[in-house]
Amino acid sequence: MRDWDTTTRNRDQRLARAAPLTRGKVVQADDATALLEAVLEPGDRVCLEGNNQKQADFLAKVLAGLDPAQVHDLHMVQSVLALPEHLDVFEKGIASKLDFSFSGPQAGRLAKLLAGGQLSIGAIHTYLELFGRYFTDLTPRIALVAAQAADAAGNLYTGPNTEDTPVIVEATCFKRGIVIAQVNELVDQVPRVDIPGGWVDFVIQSPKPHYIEPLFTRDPAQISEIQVLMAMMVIKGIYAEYEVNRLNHGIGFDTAAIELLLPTYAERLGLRGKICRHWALNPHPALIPAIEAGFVQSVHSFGSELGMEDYIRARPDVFFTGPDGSMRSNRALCQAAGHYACDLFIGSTLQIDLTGNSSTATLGRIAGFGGAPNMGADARGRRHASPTWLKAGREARDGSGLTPRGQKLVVQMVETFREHMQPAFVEKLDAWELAENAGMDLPPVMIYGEDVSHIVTEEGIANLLLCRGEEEREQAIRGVAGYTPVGLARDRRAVENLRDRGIIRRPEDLGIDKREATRDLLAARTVKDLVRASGGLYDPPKRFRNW
Amino acid sequence: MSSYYEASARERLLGLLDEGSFQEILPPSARISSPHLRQLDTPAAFDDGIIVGKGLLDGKPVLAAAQEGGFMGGAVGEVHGAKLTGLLERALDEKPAAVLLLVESGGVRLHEANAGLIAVSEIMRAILAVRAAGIPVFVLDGGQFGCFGGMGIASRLCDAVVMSEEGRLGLSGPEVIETTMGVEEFDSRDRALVWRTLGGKHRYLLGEAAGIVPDAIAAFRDAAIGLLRQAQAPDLSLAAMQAEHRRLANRLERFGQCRDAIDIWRSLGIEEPAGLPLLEIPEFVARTQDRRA
Amino acid sequence: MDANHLINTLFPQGAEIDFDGEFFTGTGQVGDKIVAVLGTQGGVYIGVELAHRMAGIVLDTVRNHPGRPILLLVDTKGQRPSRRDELLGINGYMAHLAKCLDLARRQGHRTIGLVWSQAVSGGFLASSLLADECYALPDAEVRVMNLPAMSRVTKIPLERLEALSLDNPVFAPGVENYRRMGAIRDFWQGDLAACLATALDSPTGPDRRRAHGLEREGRLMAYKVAERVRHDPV
Amino acid sequence: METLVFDYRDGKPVPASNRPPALVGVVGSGNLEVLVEAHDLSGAARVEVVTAATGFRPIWQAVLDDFFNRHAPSNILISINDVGATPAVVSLRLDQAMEAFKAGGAA
Repeated sequence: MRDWDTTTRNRDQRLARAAPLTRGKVVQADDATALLEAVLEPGDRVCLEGNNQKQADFLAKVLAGLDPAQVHDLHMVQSVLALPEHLDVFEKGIASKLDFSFSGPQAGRLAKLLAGGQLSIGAIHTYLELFGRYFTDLTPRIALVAAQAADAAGNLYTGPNTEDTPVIVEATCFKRGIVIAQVNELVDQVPRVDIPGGWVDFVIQSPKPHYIEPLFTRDPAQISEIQVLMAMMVIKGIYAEYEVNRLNHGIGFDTAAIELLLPTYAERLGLRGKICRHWALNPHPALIPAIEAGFVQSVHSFGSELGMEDYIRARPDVFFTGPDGSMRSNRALCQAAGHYACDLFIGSTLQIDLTGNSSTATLGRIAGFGGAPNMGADARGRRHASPTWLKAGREARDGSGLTPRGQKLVVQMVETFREHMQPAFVEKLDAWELAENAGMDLPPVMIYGEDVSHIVTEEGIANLLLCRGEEEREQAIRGVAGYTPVGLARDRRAVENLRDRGIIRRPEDLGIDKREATRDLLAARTVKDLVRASGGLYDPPKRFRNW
Repeated sequence: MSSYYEASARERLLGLLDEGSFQEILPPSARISSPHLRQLDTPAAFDDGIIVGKGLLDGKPVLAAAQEGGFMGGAVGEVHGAKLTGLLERALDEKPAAVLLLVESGGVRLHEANAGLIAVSEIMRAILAVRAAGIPVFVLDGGQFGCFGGMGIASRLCDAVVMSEEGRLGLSGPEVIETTMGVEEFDSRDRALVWRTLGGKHRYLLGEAAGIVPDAIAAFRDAAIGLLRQAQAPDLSLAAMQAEHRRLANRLERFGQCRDAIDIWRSLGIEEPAGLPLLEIPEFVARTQDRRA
Repeated sequence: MDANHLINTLFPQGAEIDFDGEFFTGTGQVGDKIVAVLGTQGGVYIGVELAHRMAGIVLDTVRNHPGRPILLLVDTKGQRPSRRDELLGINGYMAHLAKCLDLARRQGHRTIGLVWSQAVSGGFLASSLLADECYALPDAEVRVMNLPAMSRVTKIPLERLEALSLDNPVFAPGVENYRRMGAIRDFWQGDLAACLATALDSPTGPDRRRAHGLEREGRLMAYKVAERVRHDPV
Repeated sequence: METLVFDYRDGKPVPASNRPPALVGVVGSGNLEVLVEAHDLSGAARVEVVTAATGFRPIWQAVLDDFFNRHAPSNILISINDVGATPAVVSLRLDQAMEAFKAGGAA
């Protein structure tokens, strides 16, 4: 007769091996190595919680310190590679296969390890795809997660950075895997239960609180007058015209400038209450002035942001907070909101080609995707309508005879040249060469041109929705590509024609006086201004202070 | 309100002096720039990063100089230093009501390190000569790069230093200390630590800065006018030096064991010292009244 | 040369010097003159305590021995790079030392600096460079920063700096560079006692270093630029 | 470092050719200083660029062509010290410098 509970019995064997190390669910930090040795088996699929911000750093160190003779050929399935230990496990021969989403800080080293044959990559996913695979064919056997606090029963309080924890634990626990949590503190009663104790097998108090990266703090002092100009164009030429109310912003200085112009420039245009009311967004400190000015009605977040805790607690009408007052931020749900519920995504990129494909890939680095491709893609499964979505859909289909439907606004916002005179517009993305060097199936395109609705540069806005045909689209892109080789190679007459038709719009076409584009227009020019705007509730990390 | 911190040296100077009164000496069009930078394939500036000239403050004639931190961190090279020394010596001839130094400098410019070091020494001698001639020299320090190295010493040779909280004043910059002594000695990325060690508020409480103002050109102007109205002939007598000597001895005795600025503020008897960095300037001044070293 | 040997050589008629670790002070006899001596050895870092102590010696000399010449024999690798010194306002202590030396000068004390071992950056600024004149032994070292460190900070290739420094005195370490640029009045060699006696008898005046830098073709701009700023009509 | 010189003819005279020079910008990373001076060039205009970023002459040419299409000044010398500013920043500074020059020199 076929055995239907091999995973359960295997789980029981692992737990039995670990039993001597624990009374109840609590394991001492000193026994963490022994615990992992007891529960891990070669070839296991392991999820080591690596988020954008919160890191299971203690468990990462312990895992990376294991003896590869005992534990080897692990298959790591985790969304972010942030810490050196996330790659040490491959270098030491503890793990050999990897499925992931984003590897920003470790991208260069990852490329080297791959080239050296020290790991194989299953696939590079977006967050939602990887989470989806947790529930299909990449379910973790062992999950190593991080939380703020636990009680003796194993109930976890994640703290405001909930991030991936619920998804990882749910996938692991309900497929008879083992969940181990590192926590900053053991308490009698957790402030709220983010993960029920019944889903957690072991908790370890880590010697140091887990590391959190302040990833979404942009110092307004570094916003340039060019970025102010571009933000003015976005507000007047896109947000106002499409009445954008449900949106997601990227994390760059360009979009921070938009956030900081809402209480000043957008207010002057009479747009309060008309745009930017609902956000899928990490709690950006740069959004504080807009919240205080009454622009923002709700913000749901992928994760929290260091220093924003007290401010969030004091603004429960805006943020999603628990009965304890702190934020809950579930990345999977916010990604779903970003993809399906938002009418607009706007973000920056490194390179855009002539069809509007954009990529942040650079040679020698395998950085992955994170969530941007899901945010920055038309949700073709969407059915509910909104004025923004309908208008974009009309513009894209008008006169084409296609079945009417709506479309998401996907805006790419770039200066034509980056630092060191690197052009943002190119004939061919570096992604092609990277794909070839790294043996990828496809070039790592972040946002496909067919999804892009607008490109904004300091030279103007190109509305790709209105373009008819490849030729027109190419000239529209060249027409805002400034003095880059791509821009200089424009057909001047075609571009002027596009301008006459409103497909390309310069600042002056939008009624924007460039001389007005100064930093004085920013609602906050320093991090301290943000603290002031928050009424002293925002407590920025020390690296962002100059007081 | 126009930020002093964000403004260029030229904007600061024009905003500080009475409107329309500033006359520049050796302006950019004179093209007196550094020959040494060119030789090292490094871009030069037409004014070598310092603007010098004369103007009026509160209707009184002053000589003024402003260092541009955006150009090589305001560092002193041969020409830059000679312009400042020349201006100070001009004061000996013109006898203005005061000399104003809008400092912003990382110290000596390494590309011309020897010329820069000697130039700072000449600036120091010239400052003391001007003061000995009865002309006060006032320093304003609120730029992004702070005031370090030789200019940090030179600033303290003057009659008074006015700072904003954002301004910094010291000798070795945090990056230099971190590089030579290690990150345990001074973590230059810990900006809160950097500012409470070197920033305007601590300098004010320590008595290194005579005044502290909010970050606005107008606030610096008001402070400079205040100094000018109350100005007395500089006192460089033995008695004055002995008084300063006792004051500095006292500082070593009282605070020599302190590990952090907050310890010093606590020993000054200031309540909730850890909260000082968050206070706006008027509130800060009120809270620390009569508590300064 | 160590400090003892130096003092014996400078003061064959005798000197009374108290050594306290790296710091020393006392007097020496030159002809019929008594000279106050103030110095350090071992290439010390100058921190707040040392700067304060040196300033105290200068003040004592001014108060108790009007007109007595002061000889600075400071051997320093620069200001002490520490958080504590910055916390206490080391630049203020350095400035105080400078002001005291300037006071002595104005009160008629000859002040003479002799770089006999090494002089670096801020330590040099607040001591010997503030004297009426600064002299050096030919094998002494003067610098702001060595070339490898300078190359790292400025991102200019070391080979480039080394090549340029062969005939350009403007940035490379070296006592001869400082002589050419006017900061070192002269080298003392041979009979150091005679050198000291001559220096003590030479006339003093305003800061002439720029003029010397021009004459010696080490600093071609400083003199002219300062003169123009001082005298150009506006 | 590279020095580039551009000459333009057929500009319009800028009123009152004895205006004081105007300077805007700072010689810092990603930035530049632009000095505008009245200069008798027999009706021509000249731009002298010293730049730390080498190999961008065609881009300078295009940026300056557009600038002259906008302003068409004559008898003017424009001197630039550049530390790798992007064309957007260069165009902005050029416009600011012309404005300051026409306003009488103050930056």
